Amino acid sequence: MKMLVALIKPFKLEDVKQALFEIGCKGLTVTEVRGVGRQKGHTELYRGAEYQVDFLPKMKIELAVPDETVERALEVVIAAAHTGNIGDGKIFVMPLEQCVRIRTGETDQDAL
Amino acid sequence: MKMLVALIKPFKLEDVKQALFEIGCKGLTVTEVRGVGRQKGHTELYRGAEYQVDFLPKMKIELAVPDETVERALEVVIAAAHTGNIGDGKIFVMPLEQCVRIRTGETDQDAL
Amino acid sequence: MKMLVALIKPFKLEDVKQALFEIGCKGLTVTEVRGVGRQKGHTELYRGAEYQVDFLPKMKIELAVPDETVERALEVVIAAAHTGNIGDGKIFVMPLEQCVRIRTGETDQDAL
Amino acid sequence: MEAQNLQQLTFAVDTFYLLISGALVMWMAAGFSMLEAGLVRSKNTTEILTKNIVLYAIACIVYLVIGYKVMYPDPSTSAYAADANFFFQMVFVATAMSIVSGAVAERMKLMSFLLFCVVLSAVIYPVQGLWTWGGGMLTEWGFVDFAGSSIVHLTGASAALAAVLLLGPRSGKYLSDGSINALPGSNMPLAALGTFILWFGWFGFNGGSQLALSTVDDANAIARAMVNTNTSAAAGTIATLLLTKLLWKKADLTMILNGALAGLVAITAQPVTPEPWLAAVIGFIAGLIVVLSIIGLDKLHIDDPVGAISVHGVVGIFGTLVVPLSDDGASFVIQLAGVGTIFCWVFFSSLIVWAILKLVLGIRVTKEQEYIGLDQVDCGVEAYPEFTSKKDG
Amino acid sequence: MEAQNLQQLTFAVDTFYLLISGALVMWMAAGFSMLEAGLVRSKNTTEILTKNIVLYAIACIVYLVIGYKVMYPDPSTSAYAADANFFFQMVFVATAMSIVSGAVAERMKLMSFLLFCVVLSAVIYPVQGLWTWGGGMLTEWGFVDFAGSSIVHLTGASAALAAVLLLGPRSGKYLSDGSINALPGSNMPLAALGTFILWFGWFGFNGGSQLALSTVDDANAIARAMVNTNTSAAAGTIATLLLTKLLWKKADLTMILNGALAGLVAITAQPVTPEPWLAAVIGFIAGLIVVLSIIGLDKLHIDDPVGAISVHGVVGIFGTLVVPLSDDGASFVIQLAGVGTIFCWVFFSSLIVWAILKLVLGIRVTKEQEYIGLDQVDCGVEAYPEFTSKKDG
Amino acid sequence: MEAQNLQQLTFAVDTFYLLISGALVMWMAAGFSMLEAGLVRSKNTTEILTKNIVLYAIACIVYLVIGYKVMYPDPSTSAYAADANFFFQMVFVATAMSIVSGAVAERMKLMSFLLFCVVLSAVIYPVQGLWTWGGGMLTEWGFVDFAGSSIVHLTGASAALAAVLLLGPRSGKYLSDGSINALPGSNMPLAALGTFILWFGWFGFNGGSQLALSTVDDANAIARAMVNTNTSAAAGTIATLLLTKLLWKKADLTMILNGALAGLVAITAQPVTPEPWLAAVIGFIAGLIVVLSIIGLDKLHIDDPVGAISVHGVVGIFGTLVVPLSDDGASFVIQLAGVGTIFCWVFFSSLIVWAILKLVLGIRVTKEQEYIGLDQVDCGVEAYPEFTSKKDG
Ligand SMILES: Nc1ncnc2c1ncn2[C@@H]1O[C@H](COP(=O)(O)OP(=O)(O)O)[C@@H](O)[C@H]1O
Ligand SMILES: Nc1ncnc2c1ncn2[C@@H]1O[C@H](COP(=O)(O)OP(=O)(O)O)[C@@H](O)[C@H]1O
Ligand SMILES: Nc1ncnc2c1ncn2[C@@H]1O[C@H](COP(=O)(O)OP(=O)(O)O)[C@@H](O)[C@H]1O
Repeated sequence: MKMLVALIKPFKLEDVKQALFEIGCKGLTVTEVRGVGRQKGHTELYRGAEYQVDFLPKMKIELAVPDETVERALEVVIAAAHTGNIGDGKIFVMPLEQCVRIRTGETDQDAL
Repeated sequence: MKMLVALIKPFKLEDVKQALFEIGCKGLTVTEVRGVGRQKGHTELYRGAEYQVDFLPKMKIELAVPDETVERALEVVIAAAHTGNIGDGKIFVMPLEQCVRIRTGETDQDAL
Repeated sequence: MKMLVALIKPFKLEDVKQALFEIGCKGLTVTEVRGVGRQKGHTELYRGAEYQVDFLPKMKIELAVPDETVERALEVVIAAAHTGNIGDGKIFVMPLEQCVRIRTGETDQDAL
Repeated sequence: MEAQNLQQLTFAVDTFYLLISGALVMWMAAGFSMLEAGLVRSKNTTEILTKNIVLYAIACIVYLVIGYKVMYPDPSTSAYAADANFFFQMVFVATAMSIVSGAVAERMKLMSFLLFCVVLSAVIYPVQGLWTWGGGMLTEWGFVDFAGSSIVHLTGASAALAAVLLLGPRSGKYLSDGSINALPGSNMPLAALGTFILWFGWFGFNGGSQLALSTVDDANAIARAMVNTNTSAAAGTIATLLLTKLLWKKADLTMILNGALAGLVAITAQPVTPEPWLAAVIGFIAGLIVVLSIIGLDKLHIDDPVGAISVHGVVGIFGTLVVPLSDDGASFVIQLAGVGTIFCWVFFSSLIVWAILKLVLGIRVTKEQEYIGLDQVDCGVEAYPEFTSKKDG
Repeated sequence: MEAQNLQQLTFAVDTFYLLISGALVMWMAAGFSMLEAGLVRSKNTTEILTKNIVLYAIACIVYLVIGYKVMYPDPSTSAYAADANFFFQMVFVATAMSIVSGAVAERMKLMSFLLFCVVLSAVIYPVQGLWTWGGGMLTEWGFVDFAGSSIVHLTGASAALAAVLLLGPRSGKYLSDGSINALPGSNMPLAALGTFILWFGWFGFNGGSQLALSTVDDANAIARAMVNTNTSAAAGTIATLLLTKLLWKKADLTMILNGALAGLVAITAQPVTPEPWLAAVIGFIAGLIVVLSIIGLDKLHIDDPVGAISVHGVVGIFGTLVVPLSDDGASFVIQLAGVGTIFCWVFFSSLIVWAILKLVLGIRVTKEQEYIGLDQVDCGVEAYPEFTSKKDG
Repeated sequence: MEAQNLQQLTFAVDTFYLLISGALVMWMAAGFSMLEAGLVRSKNTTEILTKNIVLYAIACIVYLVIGYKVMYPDPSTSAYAADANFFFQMVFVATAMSIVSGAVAERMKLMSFLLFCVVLSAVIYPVQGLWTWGGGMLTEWGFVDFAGSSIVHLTGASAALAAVLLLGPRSGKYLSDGSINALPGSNMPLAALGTFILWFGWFGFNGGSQLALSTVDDANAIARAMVNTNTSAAAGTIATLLLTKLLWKKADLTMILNGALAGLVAITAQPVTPEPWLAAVIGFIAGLIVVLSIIGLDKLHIDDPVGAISVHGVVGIFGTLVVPLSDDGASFVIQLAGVGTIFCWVFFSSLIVWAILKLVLGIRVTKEQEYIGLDQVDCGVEAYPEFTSKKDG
């Protein structure tokens, strides 16, 4: 199994979720995060003073998938989260050794 | 070492923390997240219009443990977070290669 | 590649970001979390009743780096986040198998 | 000497009464601001606050320079200070304009809105005000609108309706399958506070509209107006509570607040002649109407984030039409004619102004700006910069 | 002719004075709403706002239909408009009921609360009101309660106490080892705003209770009442500041707000006869009492999220008992008897009503509902839907 | 008999007028609280609320015990209740002190601030008040300050300036390279609400300062004062809107709120004699001045989180100096002399008091305390304990 961690533009969340559920994903977890990267922040004004906003709001999606689904999941996330602008985000794939479902005690694939 | 990532019902946080400290864990990190999975969201009403709440509030616990404690930790988290209802959550186990304690520079086991 | 996960004192965020960008990191992701560990919480008073604050605010930095940068990144994070007090935080290093940049489809090193 | 002192004191008391009433109506501007700030999403909160304070300012200045003269070509007030009369009349314009700002919230360009505000205060409102309160044709017909269910509230709502029709709904409000999506307001305590402010201020709105205090009859009329105002609002509140409980098994606070306001609007056309029990009945029905109207307009995909068109328009009409129930001087037909006349004038003249603004400047922000929120687009100041948002990402 | 005009003007002035005072007391409903909305957790905020606006509405309607007739079987007011008298009396009932809503916050079923509100406004409050202000037995004894330290405030607090005893504490408030756990209020600016509103409205509450303005003596009495009201509140504020600093080295804002209110409640029984310095002393002691009372009730595991029982009950008693210090017409024994009588009537009649409600409908939400919060359970509307919560998960 | 009744009624009416006006000014304390609570960061919100309610309490008590006697050694008021006069004068002191609290926000020690408040209310304010309103030297010179552009507002601002100079800016406000960093206020609806409250309360502030209502002339003067007050505020609002749009292409709400207040402050020195159009011009210019002043002070690294020094000080001076434009009884030179005298007295006496406080107790919290926020340090109560913070970590 793998853990996919995707950082996307917040307003794409709904699309990405939709797309993942269509290919059979059954669950995922979302966190509001702030990111800094190639997409530059902007300056804002408050009472005449400028201030720099470096960190931009992003959504982090964490998604555990069986190995065979990884490729497919990457594809649909890329498709759904893509706008073509800088700051579209990244997907990280990390190894996932074990998974347990708390309610049933099922493990691994069955637990997803 | 492993990194345990548990997604649980928010009101179980205190119990899980308690349980983990009883078996000798010394630290953990908690994030508020929103999850979607087999537990269905619900519809809410606002001024007569329905709206769908898909994402449910969950707590994410991140816990770095030495290899020998993984089993025990899984057990107590399952026991403490269990309510028997859908949406009780999952625990993911991921490999953790290295750990450093910022204050002392200690590494690995000692740093936990 | 590795995924570095650092838990630091919130007010050190700016310094750590600065330090990482100086050694060539191009992006990172930040989440507000609450941590419990060796640093003890404190009791607060509200209308004469005490209550225990166990969870302390921390910042979690997630940073994907190529293998050769790991050492250097650890060093500068430690240097920048260090105050010498308990609760300075930890850095976890986890394996990162793959990385994709959503906008361009670039992968791995190029995607960071 | 005595007699003269008494006359002076009478003059002073009537002036003071009007000034206090006017100050209470000014305070309603705060009520609209808080109500609307509570019922929009947080990303549009600074903008709606800006809109509300600036519209009040514009209404005051424009009415001073132009509107007052249009509405009262010959204001002969020897019984109290002329300035007090102006003051009391002026704050009513702002109320009418405040109604518009809620209905067009979360998608209209700030500057276009403010330009409309100039026209409404200078021309649209005063012209129809002249017809009744200025002693014009509606007064001659025998049209009765004591404190402005139509002249103020329906006017505001008609201008709002014209705007909403040209503006369209907020994106995301009506889904492609025609279903209605809720976009919940961000701050309920503010919405409740706004309603309480309006309720309180309404004692000046209706109580002050007697325009004189110094005789037993006047004093009794004012006291009755205040009791009825309060009673109607209370009944509207209870009606909405019961209806939302019945419909949805929940006490929907936002509807209940609209119910209280509906009670206030409905009794405004004639708060003096009804017995309190009749005021309660009128308020109760107003509370029922407002819920059904809000649901109905939503079905028609007329998007009004705060319910202003229902509260001030639909209920304003209702309130004007029931005047003959207690006031022998009024007739249903004339009331209907008055309502129709005011609606037509305000709606169509507003439609033209909005249309011109749409052509020349545009009245709606872009889709992306709407997504980001008007606070960043028009004000550059976030309403709650330190609080993390759960919604919209 | 002159004489008649003067009489008319006097009538008008007294009427206006009562109406303005009444409007200020109505505005206190907003104060209670904001105070309570600030001191509960965010998951119960919409519900407490709903409760507050609806209880005001119910109190108005029920008092109109029943309560007023019970309390004043024969209201002969020829000196000012009868409606003004009713208006002023009516808003007092709502105040009494607002006190209850704070004490039972975060765990009571909305509909049971509202049903109790009907009974209190129809019977419980008016019956004891009749005894004093209606010219009944307490007046005959010589009991003095100028503006209602006991008649309004102790009444509210006694009904609240009965409710809290049957209801039990919020879950999580008292831990299994008997220790007290704080459940901090979610919005301090609202709590402060509520207190300021109450302070401001209290000028109508105490100032209006003279019931007539038009002579030099009346005017002097009202002016003194307002100075003393303000002074006592100020002294209560300072007392709490000093005491909390002493006890905990912190200036606990929530206590300071309670201290200001304690000063207001304490002086309400007799704001006219004390010299301002005595008002300051009374307010100061009230501020000390309220802190100790809140701590004490907490030790007894009587859970009152906003401190209503201490502020309005304990301090209400104190205020009533110190009347003889400045008012020669009052005696300590009679005051004590009056307080006892009112408390017994309200407490036991309320206890019975609450007990019946508990049997028939239940008065407390389930544990799970309490965890989720009353906003979802009873209202279906979140107070701050866009803000992430740190607490309770 | 008739004559005597008329006299009594006149006394009563004038008393009531002063009391209502005073109550409205008291309500301004809530306005300052909300404005300041909205413009500071959330970690300092509870503390600023605490400061505001306690400073009001202290000002009341200290002025009662000492200040009033200093300022009016011989208050002979037979035309209305003596207590009403005291009440109206008292609330003005609190206003002056409220101005200080905003300017020193987010870094000053609570207890040092409150000790200063004692001295200002007992000595600094009353001494200069005596010079003009108490019938002292400035009155003899012919200095005109109707409702206190200088006596109240400049006084508050001068004391604030002295404090800010000794205190230094908030850490993080000015960066090492000299550039200015914004520290945005946390809650815009509160800031807007506070401004509306102040605007509303100002009708009591300026309207009440005529001190008598009961003749035609008085009534006319009051009505004019209220119209001008409103007009000037409206013009200030519009001026700031236009200027911020021009400078930054955004409608900066916080500046617009300051603009409204600038309009109010500017007209306060003489709201009776100008024609409304002149009031509009004065307000408009005040709105421009306040923006430039805020930017200018920021360039000088004088850190004033809410703009109090600009709004009340710079604009207070402007308002005092333009009195001769409409008031033939005033001369520019005397106005200048009056302003200078008041500024010097208040600034230097305050500087000495702050310096002593700095030596003895310290006036500034430590850097770490500032980072954590004054709420934890001085109050132990978080303002919004359930909401996650995005900023400052
Ligand atoms: N090395 C990294 N480690 C962790 N997160 C990163 C890293 N680089 C970028 N991110 C995250 O991805 C987001 C988008 O990256 P950015 O470089 O701005 O644009 P793009 O996605 O077009 O490359 C950032 O806001 C940040 O949250
Ligand atoms: N594949 C997944 N990847 C990441 N998180 C998941 C995944 N599946 C479920 N979750 C998380 O676990 C929570 C509970 O899962 P859910 O399927 O609703 O119930 P259950 O725990 O009973 O299986 C979800 O709300 C989500 O946060
Ligand atoms: N075993 C662990 N797993 C995950 N996070 C941890 C663990 N131990 C500590 N942390 C995180 O690191 C933070 C600091 O740890 P703590 O033990 O308090 O101090 P120190 O960094 O000085 O060792 C904690 O607040 C928590 O967020």
